[in-house]
Formats: sequence, structure tokens, C-alpha cells
Amino acid sequence: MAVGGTSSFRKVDTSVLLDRAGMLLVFLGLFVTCSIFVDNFLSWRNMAGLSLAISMAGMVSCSMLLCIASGNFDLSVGSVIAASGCVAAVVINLTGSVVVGILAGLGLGVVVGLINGFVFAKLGINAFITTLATMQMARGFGYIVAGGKAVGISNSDFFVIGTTYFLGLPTPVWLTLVTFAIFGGLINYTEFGRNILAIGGNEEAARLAGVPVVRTKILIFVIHGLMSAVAGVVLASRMTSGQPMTAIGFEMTAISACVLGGVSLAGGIGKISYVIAGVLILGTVENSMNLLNINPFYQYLVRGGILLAAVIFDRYKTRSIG
Amino acid sequence: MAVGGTSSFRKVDTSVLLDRAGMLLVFLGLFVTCSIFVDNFLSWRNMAGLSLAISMAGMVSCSMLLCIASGNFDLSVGSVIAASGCVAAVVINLTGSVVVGILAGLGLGVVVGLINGFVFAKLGINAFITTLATMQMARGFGYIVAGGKAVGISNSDFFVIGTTYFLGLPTPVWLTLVTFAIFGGLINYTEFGRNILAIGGNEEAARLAGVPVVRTKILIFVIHGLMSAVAGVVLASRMTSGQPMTAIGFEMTAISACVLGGVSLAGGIGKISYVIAGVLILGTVENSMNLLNINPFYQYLVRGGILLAAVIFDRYKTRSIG
Amino acid sequence: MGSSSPYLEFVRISKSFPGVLALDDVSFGVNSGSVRALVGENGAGKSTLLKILSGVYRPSSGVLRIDGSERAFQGTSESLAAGVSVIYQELVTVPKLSVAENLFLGHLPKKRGLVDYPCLYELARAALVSLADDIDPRTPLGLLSIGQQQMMEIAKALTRGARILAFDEPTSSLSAREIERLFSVIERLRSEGRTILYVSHRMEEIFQICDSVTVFKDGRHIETFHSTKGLTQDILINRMVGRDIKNVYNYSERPYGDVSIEARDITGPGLKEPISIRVRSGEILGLFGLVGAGRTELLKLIYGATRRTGGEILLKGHPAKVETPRDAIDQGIVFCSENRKAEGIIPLGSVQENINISARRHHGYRMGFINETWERRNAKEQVRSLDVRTPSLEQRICNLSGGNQQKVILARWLSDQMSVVLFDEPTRGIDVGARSEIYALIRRLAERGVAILMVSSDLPEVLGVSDRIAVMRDGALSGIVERTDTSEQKILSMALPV
Amino acid sequence: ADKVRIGFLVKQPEEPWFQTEWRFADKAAKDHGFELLKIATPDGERTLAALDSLAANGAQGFVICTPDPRLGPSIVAKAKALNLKVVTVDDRFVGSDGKFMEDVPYLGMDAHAVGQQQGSLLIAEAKKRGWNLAETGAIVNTFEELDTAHQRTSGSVESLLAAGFAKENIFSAANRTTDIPGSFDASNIILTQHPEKKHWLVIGMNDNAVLGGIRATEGAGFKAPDVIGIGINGTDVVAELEKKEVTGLYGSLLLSPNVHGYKTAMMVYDWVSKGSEPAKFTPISDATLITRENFKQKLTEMGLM
Ligand SMILES: Nc1ncnc2c1ncn2[C@@H]1O[C@H](COP(=O)(O)OP(=O)(O)OP(=O)(O)O)[C@@H](O)[C@H]1O
Ligand SMILES: Nc1ncnc2c1ncn2[C@@H]1O[C@H](COP(=O)(O)OP(=O)(O)OP(=O)(O)O)[C@@H](O)[C@H]1O
Ligand SMILES: O[C@@H]1[C@@H](O)[C@@H](O)CO[C@H]1O
Ligand SMILES: [Mg+2]
Ligand SMILES: [Mg+2]
Repeated sequence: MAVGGTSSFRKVDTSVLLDRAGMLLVFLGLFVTCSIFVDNFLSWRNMAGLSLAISMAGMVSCSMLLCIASGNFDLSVGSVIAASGCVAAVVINLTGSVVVGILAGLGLGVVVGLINGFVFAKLGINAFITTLATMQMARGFGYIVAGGKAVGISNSDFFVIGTTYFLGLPTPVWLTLVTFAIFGGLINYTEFGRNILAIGGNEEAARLAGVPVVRTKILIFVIHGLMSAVAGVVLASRMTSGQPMTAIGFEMTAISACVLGGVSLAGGIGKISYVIAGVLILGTVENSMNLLNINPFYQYLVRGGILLAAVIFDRYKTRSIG
Repeated sequence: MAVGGTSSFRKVDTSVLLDRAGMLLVFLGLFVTCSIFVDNFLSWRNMAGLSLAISMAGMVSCSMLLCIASGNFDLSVGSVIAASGCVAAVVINLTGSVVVGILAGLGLGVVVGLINGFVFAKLGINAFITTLATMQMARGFGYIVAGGKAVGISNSDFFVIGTTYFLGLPTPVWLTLVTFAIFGGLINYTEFGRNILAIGGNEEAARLAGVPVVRTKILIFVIHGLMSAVAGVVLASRMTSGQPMTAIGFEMTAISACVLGGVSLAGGIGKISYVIAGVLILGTVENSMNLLNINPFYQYLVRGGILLAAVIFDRYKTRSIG
Repeated sequence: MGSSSPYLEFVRISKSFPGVLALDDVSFGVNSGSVRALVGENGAGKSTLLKILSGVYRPSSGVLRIDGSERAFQGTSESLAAGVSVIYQELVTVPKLSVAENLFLGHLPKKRGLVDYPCLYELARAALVSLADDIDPRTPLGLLSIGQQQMMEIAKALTRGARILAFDEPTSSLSAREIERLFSVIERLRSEGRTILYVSHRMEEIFQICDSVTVFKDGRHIETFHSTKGLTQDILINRMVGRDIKNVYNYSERPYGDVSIEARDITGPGLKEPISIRVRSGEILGLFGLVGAGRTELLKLIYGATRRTGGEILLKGHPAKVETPRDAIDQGIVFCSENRKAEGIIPLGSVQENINISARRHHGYRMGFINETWERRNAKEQVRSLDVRTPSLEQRICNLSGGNQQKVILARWLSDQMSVVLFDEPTRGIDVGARSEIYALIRRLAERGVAILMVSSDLPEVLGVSDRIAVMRDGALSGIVERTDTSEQKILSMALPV
Repeated sequence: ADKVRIGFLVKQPEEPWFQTEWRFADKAAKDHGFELLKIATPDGERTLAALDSLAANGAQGFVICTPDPRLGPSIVAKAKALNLKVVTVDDRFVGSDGKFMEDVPYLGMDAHAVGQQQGSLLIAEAKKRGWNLAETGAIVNTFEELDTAHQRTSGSVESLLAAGFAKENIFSAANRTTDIPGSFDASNIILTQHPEKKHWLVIGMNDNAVLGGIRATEGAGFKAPDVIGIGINGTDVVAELEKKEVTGLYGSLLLSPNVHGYKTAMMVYDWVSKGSEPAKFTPISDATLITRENFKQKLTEMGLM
């Protein structure tokens, strides 16, 4: 909560503005720095590559935002990405139909989401354990469906989703942009979105005010399962195969993107701009470290250091400037 | 003084008892089942093996409990385990002194803990990002110190910690038992322990009640860093080498053990018996799956299924029985 | 509607919690177009009854009848839909959302499926107009003072247009002006034919607005007075407590010592100008003001709970370092918050733990270890002296009734040795019987030479207990008056905006 | 319970490689009537725990592909204490002195040598296509965290250099993860940095690492004739080689997990049942290159398809 002094009105205004911009500002700083000091960073090719590299994290972080805003999180995303890709691949190969395959992949995501939502919201088991369990189960299911190895996809029509370009940008990037727009609207302009924030802010208050808490929570997890599956299907299309081993630990990437952007794990905060900032910062750091050809062991140090620097800067920028 | 209900005294009592026993009861059920259905499960050899297998998780989960009870968690533990083992190995090889090596390893843990504590408690950066950053940095540091690969240890005196037996049980298991005792006492019988619970329960109230919130939080992370380093040194001794790649994802094991046992991620709850139950259940499941020679892909399914079953059972046992 | 068939009827309602029978075979009815007071000691079961009415709890046995038909609500969404609105004893708000969103939570206005913000703000302004027109519907709710939040909660209940409204101690953190506004709203609701339940520990209010009174004791319905004619406060109190209470405040002159604490030119958030205030040892200084006047902030600034931007604290004439609550406590200053839910209780902690958390440092422990013997003894003593109703010392504090939680928090601060006590609405939610005990306790503290600064919104209380009275208005001190030369009118006029 | 029991411990059962080893070890067990206990041991801790449960389960020996060669001394010590015979496969134990533990029976190939083979095959194919090497870049997908990976990729780079490939045209891409997206993202950056190159060689520690690189070149607009990638393992490229359109993946070095699995299982079995101690070192001959032309035949020959 901002402690607004009154003596210095203009000052306060600037700092409020800075505070609103939050991590986007940090990203901007990072971006400018990289543009100046990292060769090729600003090239169109690199921008397209960078945007493609963060497209999956971008998609999944949007729905992860819903989970976190409601005061929870979902650990099963990485496994769902992998399993849905495998399911899509296997079904496409079996039926020859791309559409049926995609639907099957998305269906898996919805089912896992339903299980998560039901066990968590209806049976009242905490989300951590619930999604930890389904994370294991979805991973195992993916391996079993795929028979333990990558499933190459025979029908190349499927690769349109992942490998084509539109107006100079890869299709997955467009999908991610659309996702940002949809989720931004969802959170700010629908009752569902506001209910999520209310639940995250004070679940008891939401329940007493007649917010359908259980239904909202189930819906959150279903949406998140669906989005993870979308990401998984897009990934399978990009890689031209379903990979049961992929995206291990991706839950951490998605959660980190949100939290780094400024979403509180305690719930109640849900700004899509935060997520965008978080995803962009993480992606830019990885991209630049590789462009700079930093030794992989030192990359760990740099990654950790920048993460810390970013949040500390964000925390103190209002003080020092305002 | 009580407005005593009288109608259903006995009923209430049973369910309260069941509730207290919590997950330990679930563990007991699991244990009995395994004893009956899994060959060799109950053999002394397997029991010693099982206890050794959970010794590291046991140690680290105790200090993780402090973090969680205060309403936070620490993601850096896996990296600290690895890095402290490497540091100990390198220093032993350099100086020839086991004691100096161990101190160096533990020192690393304390330093990481101090950084975590300081950034989190003093600078007010959230614990997730803070420890995510130090997790990266400690991992990178481990690789760098070890030169990218495992460091064999030349002085075999060091292996006493990890490879000897005492009264029929491996030394690391004794260390774990001592850890349980110490942390049980810490939480129940010291002001520090109570303060942790107060902070986790209601930080603002704790602060207004004069609890030294910042100092307590820093101490929690230092203790946790130290315990992770102890675990890392013991592991290095067991492995007779420092391994920079080891214990990736171990934070999840430690957190799961706590949460599975019944510790709330929201903070305010800290029972060592919960942690013991969580660690035992996780260990028993892994052990039995190996004894039963279950296909690793199906192991994922079983692991997830048992996790869910355990928590759901725990949740509903009071209802159905009481 | 004939008076023979009440609009709202509780029939043989019982409710038990583990170890506690909160309601025991309670039956009574309330007519529409009337205001029914529910009174009883702390822990008598009033809040539990209202929660059964709104579907938060399901009764262990018994039924609820509304307009003649039986209802069994499975949750608040059902009761809301059936036209029942309850204002709960503890604030239940979403601090990060705006006031407007809080007001319409669960039924936001929509246009083509999307939230219609212009309409929302319009509706919110209208909802606040008769209660708290100074609140901007766009501000995040968490920035409001407790009293303002309470007014918002009342407005929230009204947005539902409910047939049945229940108020659980709505005035416990409101001051006279706000109470007046609330009463005129209740008056209007009654005249519109709605059914109103009203829980309060302030007897004078009951006679002011209620048509009839139901008395509870130990979970049982004791008696319903269908009219307040002939009823007196003394009779009512006697029925509630089971004995007579004379001279609630029982004020007597005391000798003061030297200045014990002085706050000099304090500035900080919530204050509009620097404030200086002194309390002598043995003196009780009351601090009055309207909701949002800045009293809480002043106390927190003195206590070191909020960072001061200027000014200093002097103890016995010497500058003292009071930067954190811990500093304060170590120098004998304690502060009891008005916001027991957010700033008082450790909800999952036991009664014993909540009592000892602060004082153990000065009494209980050796080398960091808890002295269990002292802790039990102290907790037992405190529970006895404040008459806390709890099944055991191990009970989680969040399972106690509101008033009993308040007593536990008071017990926490009375467990320690102190020279300065900062009380923020100390009797909030405490029943009449216990209140006179607490006044006696405060008096005894003063007699021992403790300096007491007590914020209260209850004007009779301020006048009844204090030696001097400081009045705040809009973030500034508008004056300090002696007990002997003041009156309710004078104090109110100092508090009201100019 | 009279049957002989032996364990087969692998570091990463999720990899098809190890599944194949297991499959053929199982076959050996069936053929010769012993029982095989398969356990995943992704790290040192779980390796030691697995030894305990093996012993508890009445096994008398085991085959292991260790998660880390440096675990050798502790595995050997523990095995001795539990009275278990040890044979290592794929990765050889390294002692505390940094040298191979040559008294522990080992069957496997030389990671460095396989890498060298990858490099020389790549350069040969490039020369065959008549590429101007000055306009050719080599993407090296590295994963330095894994010692075996390091040995393979550095072997590969050595071959390139030895064949006269210029050092400044070799670009290493640090993979963040060991799956295809990991090598895709890293390779993409090299392609961005060097838009001037007309042709690309793709190097990586295994099939996945190379496949990600191939996908990246496709994304950057390179056609199959301008890209050469050769994987290692062979088992993970089947789908790629089956694709109708030719891709940049030229082929893969087919190793023989089937042989590894069957032979090592038999070594332990013979040791515990007949007391015949296996040879200290059983080298497995060079890998064979499989391409679009011959992969079906080769894989079927080896019983892998
Ligand atoms: N969730 C609960 N668990 C256990 N006991 C409870 C719970 N809620 C209420 N009680 C008990 O039920 C009894 C009635 O409580 P209730 O809150 O209804 O009292 P009240 O009349 O509203 O008191 P107050 O005036 O202090 O608000 C108390 O003894 C209380 O301790
Ligand atoms: N941290 C803060 N930042 C901005 N405004 C604040 C802050 N704290 C309090 N205020 C404002 O300062 C005013 C004084 O609040 P305070 O809680 O001190 O009032 P009060 O006199 O105790 O009244 P109440 O009875 O309502 O608690 C309120 O209007 C509140 O909105
Ligand atoms: O990880 C590799 C695996 O991919 C296979 O190539 C065999 O050797 C292992 O080290
Ligand atoms: Mg109440
Ligand atoms: Mg106040």
C-alpha cells in the first residue's frame, strides 16, 4: 500500500506513475541496454527469434496469472504441455486428421484442468499437492501414450500452426499476442476476472458476497489446462513431433514470469502488463546471454543476478526518483 | 468457564485425535499395506536402506518447515546442497583438512542463507524471486568451483560421516533423527519457534506484538541455508565426491514433504510430526515402487495417484469415522 | 401481514462446535417493519445465529422460516438471493479492490457481458450518499480507516435491496455522527417494511432504534421483550448478565505524577499537521474524533508502528528511541489495536499463545526457551480475570466470539509491565458486564502510575473514563479539554468539520 | 525365489536409449531364466538408495549407467558392503584420482570418439556437397553441465578443426534444457548472429540436440540442401527420416543400445551364477551412420524397429 504523503503532490504523482509502469519500465531499461551493448540484439531476425522463444511462456503465463491472482498456482503445466503434444501427435497419426488430433490434445488439457479444479475447489485439497500429483500423472501419461519417445507427425498440414509466418512474425507469436489481449480483457472487464481478484484478495469476503467461489476456481484451472494444451499443441507443431520429455520444470518459468512482473503469490493482483513484463525480461536475459556467448556456468550467475537486480530496482525506483 | 457442549463428547474426541495424528496415520496405513504386499519391504536391510534414502529429505524438510511456517519458501536448497558439497570437496582436496573443508561447505550455506534472508527480510523482495535467483547463482557457483564436473575427494577420513554405521543404522540417519529432535524442540519450546508461527499466522499482528520480524526471518533463512549445507556435505561424503549437478529440483521434494504432511503454505502451522509423516510417505512410496519393479512411466502415475489418495483420505477420514 | 405470523422465524435452532454448544434450542420470531435487538454477553451466540440466518453455518438442528416457508441455505449466495443481507461483526472486505467493486461484489453491473464501470461508479456513489459521501468509490478499499470500511460494509448490504437485514455490532467502531446517519437509514428501512435484526452491546442505542429486544445467555433464548415500553437498561443488563451493574464507569479522582510520555511535533501519514501530546503518569487521556480523523494513525506513530516523518518521543522528559513496536515495548509502551482481525490475533494460535506472545520476553523464558509453567499460569490468570469464554486454553483464538477475542488481546497487553498504554477502542465488541470490569482494570492501571492514552468513538465512554479529553478533526488536533469543564456537545463540536 | 536376480540401473529411463537397453536386458533375462530389476537412478542419492533396495530384494549383482562417473568409488564401496557384483555400461566410473576405475568391468563406447565420428562425417558430407567452407557455419549445441555431452561435442569440434574447418566458423550454443526446444532456442541465436553464412552444420550430443538445430535452420529459411545435421543415438530420428520431404537432418550415428543391454545383463548373470568374471573392458565398435536410404534396414537388422 502506498504511503501517500501530501506535502509533495507532484512527487507522489511521478512515483505513482512509475509504480504503475512497474516492471515494464525495468524491461525498457534492459531492452535499451541490450540494444546498445549487444550486437545483433536489435536486428529484426533476433526480435522475431526472441518473440518466438518467449511465445510459449507468454501464453501459459497468462492463464497462470489467473491461478496466482486467485491465490494459488498450478504445477502441472509443463507436463500438460508435453502430454497434450504427444496426444495430438499420436491421434493425428492414427486418424490422419489434424483437427481431430488438435481437439484430442486440447481435450487432454481440459481434462487435467477439470481434475485439478475439482480436487482443489470441490474436495478442498490444496492446490500445491493437487497439481503436483497431476503433474506426475500427466507426465507419466505422456510417456505412455508416446511409448517413451518422441512421436513424429506424419501429416505436415499440422505444421502450419507452428512454422508459418504472418506479416513477418511467426504464427505462434501472433497467437501469444491474441492471448495477451484476451486475458487482459478477461481480467479487467468480465465479472469472472473481477471475481478471481476478489477470491485472491479475500476468499471469505468473496464467498460471503455470493461470488460462486467453487465454480470460479474450477473454471480457472480448466482455462489454465486448456491454455497449457494450446501451448503444447503449438510446440508440437513447431517441433514437428510430440515430445514426452519436453517442458520439464516449465511451471517455474511461468510462475517466475508472473512473480517477477510483480504479481503477488498471495493473490489479489492480476495485471496482464505485469505478466508481459515478466516474460519479456526473462526472455531478453536468456537471449542476450546467448548472443554474448557467455559461458554456460556463468550464465547461471548472470541470470540470478539480473533477476535480483530487476526486483530490487523495481522496489526502490520510486524511493530514489520520487 | 467453558460454554461446554455435552451432547456428543465421545465422537468429538475420536475425530480430534484422528485429526492430530493426521498424516502419520496415513503413513501407518501405507506402511502396513506395504509390509503385507511388498516382498522384502519389512526386512532390516530395506528398512535401513529406506531410512538412508529419506535422510537428506528429512534434514532439509525440517528447516524448510521453518520457512513455510513463516509463510514463505526457499527454492535454493537443491543448489545449496550441490554447491556446498562441491566447495567441501574442493577445499578438502586443496587443504587436505577435512574439518576446514566441512566448515567451508557449511559456510557457503550460511552465506547463501544470509543473502536470502537479507534481500527478503530487509529489502522486502519476495522470497520466491529472491531464492529463485540465489538458486541459479548457487548452482552456477557450484559448477564453477567444481570445474563443471564431479570432484572426487582424496581424503577418505571425510567418508566417515556418510558411510559408517552406528548401532546398526547409517550415520546420516542418526543425524536426521537428531535434526528432527532439534527442530521439534526449536518450534515448540523456544521463543524463536513461536515467533515464526506468529509471523506466518499474522505478520502485522506479530510485528505490533513486538516480534522482531526482520531478524527472525533472516535467521530462518540462515538456518535453512546451514541445514541445506549440512545435507550437502553429508551427501558428498556418502557419494565420496562433490557433485555440481546433484539435487536439482530438491526444493520440490522438501516442500512437498512439508505440504503433504499437512503444513499449510499460507503459514502459521509448524508441526515436526507433519514433516516426518510427509517425508516417510514420500520415501515409502519410492521404495516400494522400486521393490515392486514398476515400470518408470507407470511410476509417475502411481506416485501422483498415491499423493492424491493420501491427501484426500486425510481430508475425509474425520468425517467418515468421527 | 398479521402480527400472529412473524416474517422471520427461528424454530428450535441448535448449533454445536467441537467442545462448544453455541446455540441451544433457540426459537423466536420477528415481524416485518420492525427492528429487533439481539443482546447478550460475549459468546452468548448472537453472531452464530446471524451466520445461520445467512447460510454461513448450517444449524445442527432446527429450522428457519421466512414468510412462512422453511429455508435451509447452503451458502450465502442462496441467502442473498432469498433477500437476506448480513453485516458481519468482523470486516470482510477485499482491500486491493476499489470501494465500488467491494460494494457490488457478487453482482457487478454488466453491459453485453462486460463490467460496466461508469454505471458501477454511479451506483456506488448513490449507495454511499446517505452513509459516507466523503468516500471516493474509486479508492482502493484498503486505504480507508476501519470506521470508513465499516460504513462501506453497511452500504454494501443495502445494495442488495434485501427484505431481511441483520447488523452485527455495526457501531462498535463508529462515532456519534456516523451512528446518526446509520440510524436514519435503519429508520427508513423499517418504514419500508423490512425486517431488521440488530446486535449491539451499547444499551442506549437499543432504546433509540429497536422496537423489541431478545436476550440470549449461554446459547439460550432467555426472553423476548416485545416492546421497549417500561424496559430499562438496568432490567436488560440484569437479564443478560444475571446481576446488576451500577456505575459502569465509576470514575474517581486520582493524583497524577510527572509527564510520562510526550509526543512532540509528530508528523506522518494520515496527519495533516504536526501533533504534540503529553500524558502524565496515572492519567487517562481520552482521544475522540470522528471516523477517519486520524486517531489510529497518531497512536501508531507514537508506538513506532508507522514510520514518523518528523517529531520525537520523550519518556519521562528524555528523548527516547521508539522506532519499532519492539523498541516501544522494551521501554514499557504497549499498543492495543482497534483492528483485532488484521492487527491483533494470530488466528491459528491458541488462546494461551495469543496471550503470552508479547510478554514472555520479559517474564517467561530463559535462554530463548519457553517457560511453560509461567505461560500456563499467566494465561489462566488472565482468562479468569477478564472472564474469557473459551473451552480451553488450547482453543484457537479464531474460534472465539468477537468479544472474547478482544478480551484475549487485552490480556496480551495486561500480561506485561508497562508505563504507557495506548488503547485504540479497547472495549470494541465487549459486553456491558465485562466492560465495567475493563474500566476498573484501566483505573487500577492508572492508580499504579501507568499513563493511558485511549482512543474511543463512544462519547459516553470517553467522558466517563478520561481525566482529560483530546479531540482530533481531519488529521489535526483540535483541542484538549479537562473532564470537569466539558460536555458531549462541546466535544462533538470540536470533532465536527468546520 | 530360486531365480537369480540382478538389477539394471539407468540414469535416465525417459530416454529411448535406456528403454532399449532395458528391453534387451529383459530379453536376456527371459532367454536365460533370471529376473531383472529395473530402477531409475537420476542422481547419486537415488543411486545409493537403489542399491539398498536391490540388496533388500535379494539381487546379487547389477548393471549400471551411473548418473555421474565420479560416483564410482561410493557405488563400488556400497556394492561391496552389500555383496553385489557391478558391471558398468555407457559411462565408466572415475576414481577420486580422476582416472578410470579400470578394475570395474565396463562395456561401452568412447563418448569422445563418437563425437569425433560425428564431426568427420559432417565435414565429409559438406565436402561432398561441394560447399564453400568459408561460407559454412557450424552450430555446436552444448550442454556443459553433462560431462558426456561435453566429451561428445568437443570430440566433434576437434574433427572439424582437424579437417581444416576454420575455428571462427564454429559457434557454440549453450542449451538451457536437453529437449528440442532447448536446442532450438539456442541455435536460433547463432543463426541470427551470422546471417552471412550460406550453409550450416549442426552438432549436438544426441538426436534431440541436433533436431532442435535443424528446426531452427528451417525457421530461418534454410532449405534442406544447405543444412547437414547428424544426430547421435539413431533411435530418436526415425520419424524425421520417415518424413516425406527431405530435411536438414542427414542422418544419425546409430549406437547399439540393444547390444549394451543384452551383453551387460549377461555379464552380470554369468558372473553371479557361474562365477565367470567378465572382462574389465568390452569396447563396442564404432557407431554406424543411418540415413534416409538405409535406416529401415539397419534398425530392423538390430531389432530396434
Ligand atoms: N467456528 C467456531 N468454532 C468453535 N466455536 C465457535 C465457533 N464460532 C463460534 N464459536 C463459539 O460459539 C459461541 C458463540 O459465539 P458467537 O460468536 O455467536 O457469540 P456472540 O454472542 O456473537 O459473542 P460476541 O458478543 O463476543 O460477539 C462462543 O462460545 C464461541 O466460542
Ligand atoms: N497508510 C495510509 N495511507 C494513506 N492514507 C491513510 C493511511 N492510513 C490512514 N490513512 C487515512 O488517514 C485517515 C485517518 O485514519 P485513522 O485510521 O487514523 O482514523 P481514525 O480516526 O482512527 O478513525 P477510525 O475510527 O475510522 O479508525 C483515514 O481517512 C485513512 O483513509
Ligand atoms: O545421455 C546419453 C544417451 O543419450 C545415450 O546416447 C547414451 O549415453 C548417454 O550418456
Ligand atoms: Mg459476535
Ligand atoms: Mg481508528
